[in-house]
Amino acid sequence: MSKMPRERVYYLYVALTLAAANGVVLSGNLIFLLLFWNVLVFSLYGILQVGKVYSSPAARKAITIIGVSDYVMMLGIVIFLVKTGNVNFPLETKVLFTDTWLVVSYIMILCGVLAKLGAVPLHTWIPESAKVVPASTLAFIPGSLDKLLGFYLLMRLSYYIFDITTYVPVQMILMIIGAVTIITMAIMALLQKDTQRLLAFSTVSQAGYMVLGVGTGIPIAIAGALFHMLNNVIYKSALFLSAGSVEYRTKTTDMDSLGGLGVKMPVTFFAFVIAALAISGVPPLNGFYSKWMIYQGIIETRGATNVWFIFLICAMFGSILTLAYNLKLIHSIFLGERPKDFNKVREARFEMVVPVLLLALGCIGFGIFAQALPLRYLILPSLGFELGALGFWSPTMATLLIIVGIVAGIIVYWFGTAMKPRRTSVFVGGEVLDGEEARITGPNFYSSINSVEMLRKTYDFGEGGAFDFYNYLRGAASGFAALSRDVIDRIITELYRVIGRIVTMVGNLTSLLHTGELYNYVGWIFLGGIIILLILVL
Amino acid sequence: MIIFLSCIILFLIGLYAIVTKRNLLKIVIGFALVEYAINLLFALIGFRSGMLAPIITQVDAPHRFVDPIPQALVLTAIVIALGTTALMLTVVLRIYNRYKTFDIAEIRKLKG
Amino acid sequence: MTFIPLFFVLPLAAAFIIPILGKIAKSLIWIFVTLVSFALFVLALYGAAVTQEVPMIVYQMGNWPPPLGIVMAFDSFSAFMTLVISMLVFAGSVFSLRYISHYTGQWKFYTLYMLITAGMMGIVITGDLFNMFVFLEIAAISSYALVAFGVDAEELEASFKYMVMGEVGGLTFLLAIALLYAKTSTLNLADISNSLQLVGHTPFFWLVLGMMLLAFSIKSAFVPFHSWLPDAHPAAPAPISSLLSGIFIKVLGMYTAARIIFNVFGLSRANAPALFNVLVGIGLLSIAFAGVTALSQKDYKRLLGYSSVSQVGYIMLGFGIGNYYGVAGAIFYILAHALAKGLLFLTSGSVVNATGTRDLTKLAGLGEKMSTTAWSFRFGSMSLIGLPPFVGFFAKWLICLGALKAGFGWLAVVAIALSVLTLSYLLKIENSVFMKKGKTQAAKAPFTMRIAMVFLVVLIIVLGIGFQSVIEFIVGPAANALLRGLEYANLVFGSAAVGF
Amino acid sequence: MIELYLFLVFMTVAAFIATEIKDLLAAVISLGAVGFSVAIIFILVQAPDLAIVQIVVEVVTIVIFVAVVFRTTHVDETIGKKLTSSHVLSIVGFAFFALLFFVATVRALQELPAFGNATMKVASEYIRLGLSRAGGANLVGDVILDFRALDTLGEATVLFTSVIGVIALMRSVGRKKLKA
Amino acid sequence: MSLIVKTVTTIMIGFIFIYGAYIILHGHLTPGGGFAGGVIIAGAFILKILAFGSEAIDEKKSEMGSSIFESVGALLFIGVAIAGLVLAGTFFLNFLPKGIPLHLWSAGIIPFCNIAIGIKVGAGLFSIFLALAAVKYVMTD
Repeated sequence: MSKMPRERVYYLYVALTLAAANGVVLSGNLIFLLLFWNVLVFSLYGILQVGKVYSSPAARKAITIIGVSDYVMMLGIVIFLVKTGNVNFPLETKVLFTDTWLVVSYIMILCGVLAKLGAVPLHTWIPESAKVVPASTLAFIPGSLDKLLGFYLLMRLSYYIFDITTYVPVQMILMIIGAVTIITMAIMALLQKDTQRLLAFSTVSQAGYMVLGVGTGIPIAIAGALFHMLNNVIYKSALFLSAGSVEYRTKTTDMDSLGGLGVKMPVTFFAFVIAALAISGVPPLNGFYSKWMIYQGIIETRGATNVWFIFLICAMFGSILTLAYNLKLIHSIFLGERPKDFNKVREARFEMVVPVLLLALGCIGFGIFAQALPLRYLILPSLGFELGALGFWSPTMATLLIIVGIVAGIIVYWFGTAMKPRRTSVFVGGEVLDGEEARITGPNFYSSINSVEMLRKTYDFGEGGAFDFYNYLRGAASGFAALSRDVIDRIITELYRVIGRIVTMVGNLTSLLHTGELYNYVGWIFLGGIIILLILVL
Repeated sequence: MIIFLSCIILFLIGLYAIVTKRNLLKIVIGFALVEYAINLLFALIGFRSGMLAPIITQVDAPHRFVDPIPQALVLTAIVIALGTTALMLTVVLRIYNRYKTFDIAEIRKLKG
Repeated sequence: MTFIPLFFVLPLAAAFIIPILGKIAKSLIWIFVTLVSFALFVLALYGAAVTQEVPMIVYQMGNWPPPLGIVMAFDSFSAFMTLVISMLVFAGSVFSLRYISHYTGQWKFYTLYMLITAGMMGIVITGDLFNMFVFLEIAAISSYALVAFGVDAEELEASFKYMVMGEVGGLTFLLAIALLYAKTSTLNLADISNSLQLVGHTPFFWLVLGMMLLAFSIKSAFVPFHSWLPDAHPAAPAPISSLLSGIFIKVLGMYTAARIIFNVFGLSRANAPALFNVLVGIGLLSIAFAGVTALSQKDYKRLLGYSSVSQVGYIMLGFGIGNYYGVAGAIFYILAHALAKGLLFLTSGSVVNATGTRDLTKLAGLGEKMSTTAWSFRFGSMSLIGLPPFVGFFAKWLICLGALKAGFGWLAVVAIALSVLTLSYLLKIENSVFMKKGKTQAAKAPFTMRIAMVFLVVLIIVLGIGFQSVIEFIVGPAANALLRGLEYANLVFGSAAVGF
Repeated sequence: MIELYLFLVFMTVAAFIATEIKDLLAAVISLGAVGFSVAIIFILVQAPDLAIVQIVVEVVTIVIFVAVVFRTTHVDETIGKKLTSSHVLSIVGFAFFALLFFVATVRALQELPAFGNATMKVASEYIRLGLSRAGGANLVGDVILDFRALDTLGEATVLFTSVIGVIALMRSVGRKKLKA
Repeated sequence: MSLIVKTVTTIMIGFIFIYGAYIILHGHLTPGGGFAGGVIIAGAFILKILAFGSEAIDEKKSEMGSSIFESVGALLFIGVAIAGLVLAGTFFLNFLPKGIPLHLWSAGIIPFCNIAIGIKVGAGLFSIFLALAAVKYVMTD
């Protein structure tokens, strides 16, 4: 951080963000919440401004998307206020969707929430900013804090103010958004070539699980979503920070040029692997447990909807995709051939390693003791309801089994030669090629997806910004701007200039009245006296 | 009432001097006149026909005095007037020293 | 409650001692004055604490009960005013150490400084009409002398004009006292209030009120009574400008007017709508006229002087609205404007001290060289404009709330729209003095000056953030003390010892 | 009380002369005439304390006035100079104000007790208690130094203030030369 | 000024002074008081300056003396008030015994107040006059 420009301003904004986030969580009233919510927009803008490279466009994009959705949200709150006459949180009775306007208001407020969470289609600011801001910022803002706040408001909105379990269409909307977010963003992540960008898409993809979980309306899934959010904070921070450590040592985030750092940075490697496995939902780590709860919730919705299995498939498939892109990450950063430039790379600095390691240990701990610790002490008390059954999974038992398996695997591995990349000389046309050139880099893992016609097109569209509403918005806005610049703006400018000139002229005139002649001044006093006497006495 | 009005007239004469006169000294004189007018009004207000000055000469005699309060107030007011007049004259003197004139119309470096 | 007379006895005694001290140990004077100001500050805090529990403390001078002797009637409004006065007096005395070292005759300055303090303190705690006049004259005469303290041509001229107009006001007040005495035959405010109830709203009643209003309008410089202020306030040394603009005009004009209208004459919007409409009109006129005039100024301090005229308009607006929120807003505005304008004048002093000029066209690029001054200026002007976390915002907000509650929606809109004027003239200073690139020679402000400015900045921020407590403990009770109206008399007589 | 009216008229005329006469010394002396007639009126309305103070203060005031006139100029050069239009305007404004004020006062004064019938609400208490509780035979002295002693402190302070002010303003140089 | 004026002044000053003192001391019994007496005493000094010119006195010393006297007078007055506070509990309390009515020794603190005011006013007015008399230095800058 120390080399970042405007470091002091950065911390100012961080403090402001934290303050506003506390304000959001502590306010007991939608209006106050909105106030702090808007402060967050500005502090986010400020934080994103402090980038690695020129980051203003990304920041502008973020503030536009979030800002616009905030205005939508504000409108929603106004509608809510008008319809119910109450904006305080602990409503005595929950609001039912009895009125179309209430549904509209719910969806409008949802817009703000989704933009914060980064769910499709309001997610585009996150990968955009991933290009330009440091890893720690990413880990802090879109990675954890915004998820937290978005999820908080989503929960408040869906179960404390409204009750979405009483109205299936809203539930469906949430679930569809969740499922679509999971799948599309995981695919996008799969095809990235930049670690930070990949992780950013991954973040968005994970948000889909939360939305999906909340959308089911089943207690266990909601608890799962909450747990997933907590887990997401842990492992996504670990991933971002270890990616940051790598960047700190190698000065690059491009996966093509990375590789083979596992030996050089063993602790980071370890933490990264743990976190990656956790996010992919490999038992017994925490990600698995929360996803498991969400799956269970989806299964339980089978009474309400006929298409529950689609969501289940989406969720599971998303999980597989997650594993896939994480393998790609692990391979491209830590395994494989090491470029020569990185032979002198050392383990990251102590103070960078420790938090990452702690977070990784957190992944393990929250996974193994999921029922005993986080669920019991954090999740369930905060939700305030009992879970019927905690599923068929006993993490502790499973862990023991898995450890046995792992030990067996290690023993096998130990005797093998897997520790080092196997080196064979590459012959092409009789010439021995340099290893460097023939190196297989991670990003090409899934390049075959690109060759599937439909998927490739989709991806191209995605990269080209076809799913990015911001672009459409900006197009419309710039059209309107052109109009307003030529017509409205000119009128206003002229008006402003004329008014300014008139005021200045009046000012000069009144200033001329102060002639410096005493008798004039005293005369004014008597003028005032005349007025007072006329009004009061006569 | 006519007696009271004469004080008001004196008051207005003082104000008239303050507004219309361009000579600094005349303005100060105007203030002195205004102060006299008010002091006089005070003294006249406290008067009771046929009563004596409020100074006790015999302990047991019936107390038939004019109102002592306005007199006390006028004493204070006179001193205050003296203080203001002295300060004002000092400023007038210094202004003459700086501007070499008593004409208020020429003493107008401050304007706008 | 023996601490009440200390409010003016302390500065008076200090003023009497300083001439002797000035001949023995010159270097001690500043420390002495600062200590006394700080003691006043502590005393005012104590007074504010005491008035939380007792609505009114009556101190009988010489143990004579109210209508006979002079009483000090110390209620929440007085406590509030003493607090604001002592804040500015303390800041000014700290500030003046290095500033006044450019002048000759420093002990005279400090003597007058203590006298003006004593006068203001006396005005706000006295419960006697004539005594109020006497203290008013003490404060006024010392301010005349202080305005001309530099004895340059402009300063003497400003002082003379100020003196002429101020004395017209003072003597009108005295004439009103005389007439009032003739009718009620008493001088105690509470007693007068009782007697006036028997008089009713007759021509006499309105004449006396009109004369007092004329006097106080001159003292607090509303348009069109304002013309002395832009001359006099800039002419004074900066700590004095800060004191004069910050609190002096409010004590001599606002406090007295509010006290007499609400508590003595017992008027409210309900029984005298015409009067309150006049107040609103005067307020609006002041805001607009002086605000516009300030835009065309080229002198740092003169611009601030016009700004003061404009800002007192808001206070009058609040009083004129006349409901709880309006009055509380006006009182809060007294505090906000005192802190902000005091601070702004101190920054002007700092700039003058460093550069020797206050011509806006000659000053440039001081933002980097004098960062404390520049930031103090920014905080002060943000508060004055009315940006949210600072005191100024909450004051304006209360006034607008009052206007809305009283059914004058347009008034709130106009009041807010007119803050654009404040913004533009303060930006003018900001642009030309602190932002513009330039090569004006300047050194950093001396330590004591920075301390004084930072003290006020901290107050602006802290009181702004803690506005709820300020309203609850200081401003609200003060507003209630005014809106109590004629209950004032009962309280004074009730709190005094009956019989003797 | 014919002499009272006489002095009132004399006073008014003297006041008018003081404002209008061209010779400043004469104006100051006319002012003195007003002051002394005020002092005599004080005696007529049974206020000997005031008369004494008025006379001595008048002497001092006139001495100060004369000192100023001697050190500056004897002639009021501004008399007879052409008035600017703004000055005329303010005079007209003042005339209107004076008229209004006069009318208002005439209406208001009718509510006051007539001359010679002071109400004396608090004052009668002073007269009753003065000798026994305050101790002074001079009731005015009792009032200013016991019942309303704070006023006297204030008055002394006003004088002190103006003395300090005069001394402060008579400094020949206000500012020290700035060190270059 | 002529010799006659000077001689008469020299004789009169003492009488004026005594008269002023009388007025001050009998302020609680007869018309007059601290203020009037103080002005008369100041008048004695002023008369001397008028008759002999301002060279007759050491201005620096007189100015210093008069301003110290003024402060002392004011402090005496406020001291009497504070004495009431300290000794009897109320500011400006007339705490001394009242003595026999209509005699010199009566009226508690009032004579002391008169004396304090007399000192203060006499010194104060004298310093005003001195300052104005010093105007010739000022005018020559």
